Amino acid sequence: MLTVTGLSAGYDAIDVLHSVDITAEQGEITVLLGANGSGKTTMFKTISGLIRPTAGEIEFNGKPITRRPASAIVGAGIAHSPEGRHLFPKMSVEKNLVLGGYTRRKNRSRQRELLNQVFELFPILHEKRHDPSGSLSGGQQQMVAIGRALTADPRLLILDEPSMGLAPLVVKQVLEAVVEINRTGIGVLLAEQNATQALRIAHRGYVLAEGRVVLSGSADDLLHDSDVRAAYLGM
Amino acid sequence: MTLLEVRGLGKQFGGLHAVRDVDLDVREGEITAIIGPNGAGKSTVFNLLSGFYRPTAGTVTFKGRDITGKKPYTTVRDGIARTFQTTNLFEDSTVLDNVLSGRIVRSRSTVFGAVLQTPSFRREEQYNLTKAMEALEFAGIAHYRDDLAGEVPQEVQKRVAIAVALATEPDLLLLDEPAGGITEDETVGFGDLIRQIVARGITVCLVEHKMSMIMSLADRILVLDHGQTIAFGTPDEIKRDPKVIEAYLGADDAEEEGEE
Amino acid sequence: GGGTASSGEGGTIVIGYSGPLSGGAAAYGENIQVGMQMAVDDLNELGVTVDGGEYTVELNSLDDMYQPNTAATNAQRLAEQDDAAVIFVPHSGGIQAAQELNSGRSEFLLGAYSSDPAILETDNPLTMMVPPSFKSYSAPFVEKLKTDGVEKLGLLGTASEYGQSWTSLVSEEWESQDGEVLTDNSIDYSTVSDFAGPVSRTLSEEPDVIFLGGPSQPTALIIEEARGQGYEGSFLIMDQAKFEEMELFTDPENLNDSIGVVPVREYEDPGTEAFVSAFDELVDGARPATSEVSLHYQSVALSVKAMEVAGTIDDPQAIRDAIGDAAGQVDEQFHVSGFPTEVTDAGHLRNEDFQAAYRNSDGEYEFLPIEHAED
Amino acid sequence: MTARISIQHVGMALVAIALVIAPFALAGQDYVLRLLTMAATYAIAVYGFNIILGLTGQLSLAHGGFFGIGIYVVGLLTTDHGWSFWSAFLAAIIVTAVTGFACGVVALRTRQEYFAIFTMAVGFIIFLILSRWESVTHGMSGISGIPFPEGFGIIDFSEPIAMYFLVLLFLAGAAYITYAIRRSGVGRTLIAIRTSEDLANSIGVNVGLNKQLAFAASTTFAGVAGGLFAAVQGFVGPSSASVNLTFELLMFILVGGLGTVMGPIVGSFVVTFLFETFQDFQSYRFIVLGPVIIALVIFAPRGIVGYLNAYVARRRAKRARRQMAPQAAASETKEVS
Amino acid sequence: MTLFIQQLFNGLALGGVYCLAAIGLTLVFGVLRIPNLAHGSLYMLGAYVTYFFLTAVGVPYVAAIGLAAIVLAVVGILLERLVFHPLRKSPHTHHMIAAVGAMFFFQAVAQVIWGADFRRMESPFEGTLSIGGAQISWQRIIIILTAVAVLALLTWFIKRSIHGQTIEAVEQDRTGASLAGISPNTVSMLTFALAAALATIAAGLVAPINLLSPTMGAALDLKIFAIIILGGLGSIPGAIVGGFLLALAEVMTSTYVSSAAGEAIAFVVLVAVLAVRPTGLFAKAVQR
Ligand SMILES: Nc1ncnc2c1ncn2[C@@H]1O[C@H](COP(=O)(O)OP(=O)(O)OP(=O)(O)O)[C@@H](O)[C@H]1O
Ligand SMILES: Nc1ncnc2c1ncn2[C@@H]1O[C@H](COP(=O)(O)OP(=O)(O)OP(=O)(O)O)[C@@H](O)[C@H]1O
Ligand SMILES: [Mg+2]
Ligand SMILES: [Mg+2]
Repeated sequence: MLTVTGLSAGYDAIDVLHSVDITAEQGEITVLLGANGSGKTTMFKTISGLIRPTAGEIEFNGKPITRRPASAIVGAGIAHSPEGRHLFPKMSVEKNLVLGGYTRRKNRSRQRELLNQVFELFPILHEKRHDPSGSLSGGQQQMVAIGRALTADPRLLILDEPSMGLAPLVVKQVLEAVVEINRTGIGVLLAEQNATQALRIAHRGYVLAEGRVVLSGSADDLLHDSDVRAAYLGM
Repeated sequence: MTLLEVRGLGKQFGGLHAVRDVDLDVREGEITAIIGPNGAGKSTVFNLLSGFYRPTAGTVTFKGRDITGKKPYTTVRDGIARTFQTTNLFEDSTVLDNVLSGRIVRSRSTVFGAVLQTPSFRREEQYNLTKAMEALEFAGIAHYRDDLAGEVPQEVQKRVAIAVALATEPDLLLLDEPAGGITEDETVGFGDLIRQIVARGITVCLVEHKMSMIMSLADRILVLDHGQTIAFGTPDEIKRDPKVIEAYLGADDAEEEGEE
Repeated sequence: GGGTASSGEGGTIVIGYSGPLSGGAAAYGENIQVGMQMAVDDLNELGVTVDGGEYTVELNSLDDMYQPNTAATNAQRLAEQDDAAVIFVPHSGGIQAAQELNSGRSEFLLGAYSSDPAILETDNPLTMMVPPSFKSYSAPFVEKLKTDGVEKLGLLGTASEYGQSWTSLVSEEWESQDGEVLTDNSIDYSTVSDFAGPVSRTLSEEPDVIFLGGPSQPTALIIEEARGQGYEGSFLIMDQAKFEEMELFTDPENLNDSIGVVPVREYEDPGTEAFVSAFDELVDGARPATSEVSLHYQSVALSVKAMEVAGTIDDPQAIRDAIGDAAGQVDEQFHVSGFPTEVTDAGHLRNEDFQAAYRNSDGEYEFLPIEHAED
Repeated sequence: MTARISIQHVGMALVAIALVIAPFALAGQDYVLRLLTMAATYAIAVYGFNIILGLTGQLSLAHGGFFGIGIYVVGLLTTDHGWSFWSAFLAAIIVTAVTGFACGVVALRTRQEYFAIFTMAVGFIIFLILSRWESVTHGMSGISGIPFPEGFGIIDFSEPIAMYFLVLLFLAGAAYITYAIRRSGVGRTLIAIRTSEDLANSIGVNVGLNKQLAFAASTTFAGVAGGLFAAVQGFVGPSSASVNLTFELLMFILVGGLGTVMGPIVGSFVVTFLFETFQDFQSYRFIVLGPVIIALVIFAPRGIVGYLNAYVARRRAKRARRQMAPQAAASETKEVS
Repeated sequence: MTLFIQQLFNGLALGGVYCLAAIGLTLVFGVLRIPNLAHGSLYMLGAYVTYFFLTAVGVPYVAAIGLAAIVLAVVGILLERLVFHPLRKSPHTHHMIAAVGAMFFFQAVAQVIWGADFRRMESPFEGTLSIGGAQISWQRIIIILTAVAVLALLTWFIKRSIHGQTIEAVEQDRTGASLAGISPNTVSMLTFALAAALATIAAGLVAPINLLSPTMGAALDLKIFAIIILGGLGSIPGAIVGGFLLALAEVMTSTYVSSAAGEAIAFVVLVAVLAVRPTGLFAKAVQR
């Protein structure tokens, strides 16, 4: 459902991505691997409209979304839980989640349903729902960020290193949650440092290096590919 | 020998006990790790040790001297350096200048020395430069020295932060998630770096969620939950501690992480 | 810019002007500019001959935003780059800053439009003070309004340099005549958002006479506010505010029982009528001609006449020395509002028939003679 | 490293030469000399701005006020109290340093915009005091007849050119001090504070004390400039100390380049002459000048000198990476292919 | 007592004007981190445009204010698009200088169009009301009532309506807001439009009791900055409390102390408050 072709993008006229092609299929978990600085975050930012690409096309469900503003892309069904979280620190956890559903605000009952789903997924957030999100610990904030993306009721969920800064137990929960979310038919595009675990839950994977796709294939193949194991999984 | 002695440490934010009655002995030349679920109070403990927060209870003794509630600039002078959970650098300065900033606390030169270019001032500047380059080389990032710190890759930034801390010539280094956001592969490199730091005689305190790193590096582990100590011991002890498994590691994870 | 033509050849006479053309005092500065330009146009129509050469007069204006040091810089620029021998500056600070220059390196005759006597105290040999000194007003103003025994004077002047000097002058005069002076409620007319507060406070002490004045428009508004709050006493209005302008801003009835300076249109000089209607036409009736306009109109003509008399367009000292003689020779059309009949040694232009205007309770103006104070 | 020194040194030398020969190249133009002198005087105050804003990152809008204090100390002591210029000048330096330090105690408890507006209020209060405390300051009437500095031997400061070189001497001093600070640990301390106070704390910087010293240093520069300004002008009024002046100084430094060594000089001279040129537009001048200012900050945000420095620095970084990367790679234990 | 009542109403009316002007400033600061020194010029333009509709077009007073608010909203949007949007990644020093440039420009434009001299605007609400012996003009009562109504409406909008919430969201994290589907650009423009419209309402209300001049905004600028800093930057309740507080302090000080003290009091209060609470009265603490 998401097709990226020939995408180049970067910062201040310096390209970080060079003509990248990837696709994320409906209802699948697609994982993006790569060393630090290989361009995963840049890729996501470009897809969700935070960065303007210098070349290439992005299509979502057959419609071109290249160069549309970020706010419009959320409306089109792509939600992005970004690196660095970008919460509204002075607002309560609940308000953060409610604003996540800003583009779907008309459908009140669906919103309430989504909110409850998030609280089920991360019970601690329910406990802290009236606290300003800025006073939460790093890990708790990460949960809010994912939750906020979920309340946008997306067809495709982009998660940029959702396990960053999370306790192992929570990482497991989060990845389980990702599987859970995926099972409801939402496509997931995931970047993870924890490549082994990510590949275990994913259907398909890409390996980026210096802004180019160097390897791609089914998650299983990648997990057992010796090159990948050596270079990216530290085995 | 005990380098840092913490007794009954507590910090309250409004009604929330972020840290409560924590005792800890950090032995010289060892790596002490602090782990625990998110929001357990790990970063808060670091903030208390380095003087960024004032404790609401308890004492901190460093090298036999009471440093409870001292300002950060005195604790750094005393020999405690730290890095932040989210990397924090002077982004508009070059990598070299960042590390040179770490030398400030060890410098005695004044504006007047700088204006008059006194010999002692020049000698000191030269010495600082040597020290800074040494720290850069040690961290393996000397070739980035003239790049702006905000423009180098994440991993390099993390190394710069460590180099800056090293340049202050600490006896105790507090690292808050040094490998956060780093791939597993590069995490191994960070582990090596931390080992080398200890080999130079610097004691390290470490907060991390990467169990492979913690288990292979730490001499002793403190486990916090809800601001309180739930366990303290060697990695082997911690791995098997049912309370830790329940609160933090998760049942099968302990074994899995152990394999790697 | 113009050129310094040697005698007999003719060319351009540049008259310099540095005043506030932007910022809070821009209206004042622009008004003066208009008056000067009218003089320049009229002079050119009549023709100017100096030492046998025919000249066109040109006005060069620069904006100083009411800043003393900018005024000085402008004056130096006008003197050096445009060869202006006469330069007008209409604010005391700028005049004093220019006085630090005009007799040293850059020589120019300073047309000083400020009624502040301080500008003559510097003994500057190249200053020509245009308006009457405000010192002259206080005594006759007070005499007119203070009719019997102990009366109370409320102070509501503007907080400018000028307003403050006036305030102390009037207070002294009032007290010397055994009147009672109430609290000083001076405010900065240009920054206060609502005049009601200061007015209420002044009225609460029940004054019989209120001293006030700054730019005409806020002055009019304060008067209106006071009348609105029920004040029925008289007003003593400092020379910066002009009756003819205030009349347009508030119901003229509010102004009854006040003393101030004579409106330009009330003069009976030969050129008054023509000047007033010419100005009216020029600004489309948007505002009346006030004395800052008319006095500059006169003074530009006077300085050019002085050049003719002195036979030089570029020797400021000679021009200054010729002013006394020139005063008697200026074409009558330039006699508008108290054309100078005398020039003091210090350089003060004076008219012997100096008057104040009292607007009585029927709204009619009565005129009373005033003595010039010592410089 | 030698390359880094030489390129920037050449630039500085060129500016210095231009400043020294300018009055001779423009022989006979006293008006231009006056502009040069004023630009140089303002530039000294801008150096003060550079320390507190450019290096320490605190936007102090009281700067015009302290400039005014410098003016008034020299003006009042020389005229009303018969002091010599030089002793009054010394007094101005001491007064601005001390008041600056004292004011810093409170001001620096606030941060960022709060600090900016707080100091704006302080500047305005200074202005109110200078303009309303009649009995001491002469209020709005200002001070006239401020004498020229007493000369030495054949140097006579009533000659504009001598005055120019006197101001230039102080300007050179200000530039040199900035240069020395920038290249020393002190400069790194201040820049550390500018970038992140938390981080500065974590490397052992006493943030409070250093900010306060920097603030006092900056007000002292303003005092020096104000003292000279009084002597250059001869007459001064309170408007010389208005909040507007602060914004003019701010514009100078932004055009020149914030935090750079030569920025204050370049900015002060360029903007002064730009303003003067725009005089010809009369009442339309701000219709042109306003957008010009906006365009400058949009399209040249680092200022003239900042832009040149960044260019030089980038080239240097590239070279360092090229020269050193191979060795570094070889010494690393493991390399990802 | 009569004097006190008189001054109380004078203070409340002044406070209403200060609040309306200050809220826009604090909103713009909150959303865009811009200390908009050109805010006073928007207020000034608002007064002139109201004047234009009133005299040149001849629409009634209230409609003139409404129309002017719409025109100024557009001006505000243009200011955001052309000046501040290109500067969104620059430090606040740059914003301040750009704002000063804009202020120069607006003043010059007003001077060229309407001339530098003072103008006077008439209001249909004439006459006074006698309360406890004090004479309160209807215009002042209108100012107080309008201010209270507008402030209540605005507070409701920001705190309760989801569109108002988007303003707060953008205030706190622009990137986060765009990822939630909120367009920071739209919100920025909305904020500027709102701020300029509020300033226009303030100006339209106060103009009949004061005068119009191209520099009328400059005098206000310093005060409204004092107000929003006093209240805590970006805080709407702060701006409201600060506005009334300073206005009353100003009026009462000049009544019972001296008018010179009244002029300085705003800044003295500001300095005193910041010395004790460096982030103003209503700032919220957030973890580093
Ligand atoms: N704001 C920025 N300005 C300039 N360069 C940037 C910026 N952000 C990232 N870069 C550069 O772009 C490159 C790709 O970065 P990106 O964040 O996309 O990598 P990543 O694969 O997500 O890495 P990580 O695992 O560290 O998150 C890096 O070289 C980085 O230094
Ligand atoms: N300045 C503060 N104000 C209010 N609450 C705070 C503050 N700092 C921390 N807290 C609270 O204290 C608790 C501990 O936070 P801390 O940052 O120490 O957790 P942590 O163990 O470092 O977690 P993580 O692994 O997620 O970084 C959290 O609940 C947090 O919300
Ligand atoms: Mg990334
Ligand atoms: Mg933490």
